[in-house]
Amino acid sequence: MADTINAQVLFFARSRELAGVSSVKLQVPVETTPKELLSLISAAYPALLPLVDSAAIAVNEEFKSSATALTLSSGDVVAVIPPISGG
Amino acid sequence: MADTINAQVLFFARSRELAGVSSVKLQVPVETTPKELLSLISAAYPALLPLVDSAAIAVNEEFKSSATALTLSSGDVVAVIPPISGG
Amino acid sequence: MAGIDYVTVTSDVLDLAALTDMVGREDAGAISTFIGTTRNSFKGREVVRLEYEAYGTMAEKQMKIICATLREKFSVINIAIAHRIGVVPVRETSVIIAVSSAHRIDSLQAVHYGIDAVKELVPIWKKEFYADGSVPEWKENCEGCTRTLNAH
Amino acid sequence: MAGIDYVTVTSDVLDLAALTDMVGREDAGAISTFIGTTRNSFKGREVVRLEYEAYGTMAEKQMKIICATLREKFSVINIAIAHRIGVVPVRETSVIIAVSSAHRIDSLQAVHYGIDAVKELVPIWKKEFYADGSVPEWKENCEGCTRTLNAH
Repeated sequence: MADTINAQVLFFARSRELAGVSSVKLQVPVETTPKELLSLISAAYPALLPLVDSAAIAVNEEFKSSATALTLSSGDVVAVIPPISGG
Repeated sequence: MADTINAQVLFFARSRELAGVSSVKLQVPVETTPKELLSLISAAYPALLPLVDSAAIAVNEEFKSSATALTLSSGDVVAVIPPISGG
Repeated sequence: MAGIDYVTVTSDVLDLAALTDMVGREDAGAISTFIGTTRNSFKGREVVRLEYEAYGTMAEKQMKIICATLREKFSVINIAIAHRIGVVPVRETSVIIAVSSAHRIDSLQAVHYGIDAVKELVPIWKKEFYADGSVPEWKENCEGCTRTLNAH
Repeated sequence: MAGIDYVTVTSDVLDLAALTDMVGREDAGAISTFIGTTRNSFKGREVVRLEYEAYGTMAEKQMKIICATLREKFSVINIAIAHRIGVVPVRETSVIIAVSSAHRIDSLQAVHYGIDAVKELVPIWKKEFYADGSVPEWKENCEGCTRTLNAH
């Protein structure tokens, strides 16, 4: 099996409400993509399924494009970012 | 001679400084144009000559285009408006 | 609901917070403002202050015309246009335009259009005073321009 | 002279006068601001309040990126971007952008660009609460849009 790390995953706004938590630790692959991360996270939290197509992923406070190849490290923070509505 | 009226003429900013007064009464033609008014006013106040080409005329607080045919009445207020610089 | 068109030419210090509050309204999601201030230089010369003079009654009329034009062109709620006269020291405010709208693009565009219109159409003049003691100068918003003023 | 890039995400009431004064500078002739406020309705439904939530640290980082972009695109002096979180009642201010420049067009364009960028790039969310008691809703700045977010 490919290597995995224990990443901190943050949820905000609607994703926080659907997940029922603000933050969790999840085993995630070291080599992955935002799309894959969303699939994996929503497998762990099925209530998040309605957000899978509209949410973005940020890693260490940077937006990552859906198909970007990511290499994650221990201590990385992954955030599930629902569509924004500030301003 | 064409009819004339005694109009109140107002000066502002540079025109006031050059004329040395804020307001005068001048005999002006009833039928005239802003261009003609500026010539006539600068004949009465030669120090205004440097402004003849750049000043505008307002009649009763409305800008009038240079060649507009004007019909003036007793009590009308003519203003010599130097190039503006508000804002 | 009819909106406010507030215009003033005044020797008082201008109050941005008051004008912004004035144009706010329950159905406004956006307020945009423009604030003109006295700069400390003009083309390399140090400016110590500006002095403004107005044809006050005509200036306020022209401002009302600008408000009407803004309402023709943009979907705005309330409008305030305030211009100060007399001495305006460096960093102080000479003009404020504030506009509210339901959505941002309208107030943003209206304020931009509005300050351009003020600089073109409102009979107010500024005289610049310099640190080097040279003769103070009456400025022109449109130096070297083909005059379009009278087309209005 | 290096300019100020002030950014903040805060639960405090936003102070327009303070932010405007902060971006003022002796060499600035223009300050433009945008103020987003809570409207009392959205698509026909009466709104009683908004509640904002932020990914605060990332939001401030994104605001700093926006400041850098504004400096690349426009000739600006100082920039302030402030966003409020928590409850924002009707008529109160949720966001302020203030920008100063030597000449007006730069601050006018920078503020317009800036608020658009905030709405596109800054991870802040608002939930709308309605007078009719229906379920409060998380809004989207870009409902039905093709997502461009991740291109940044």
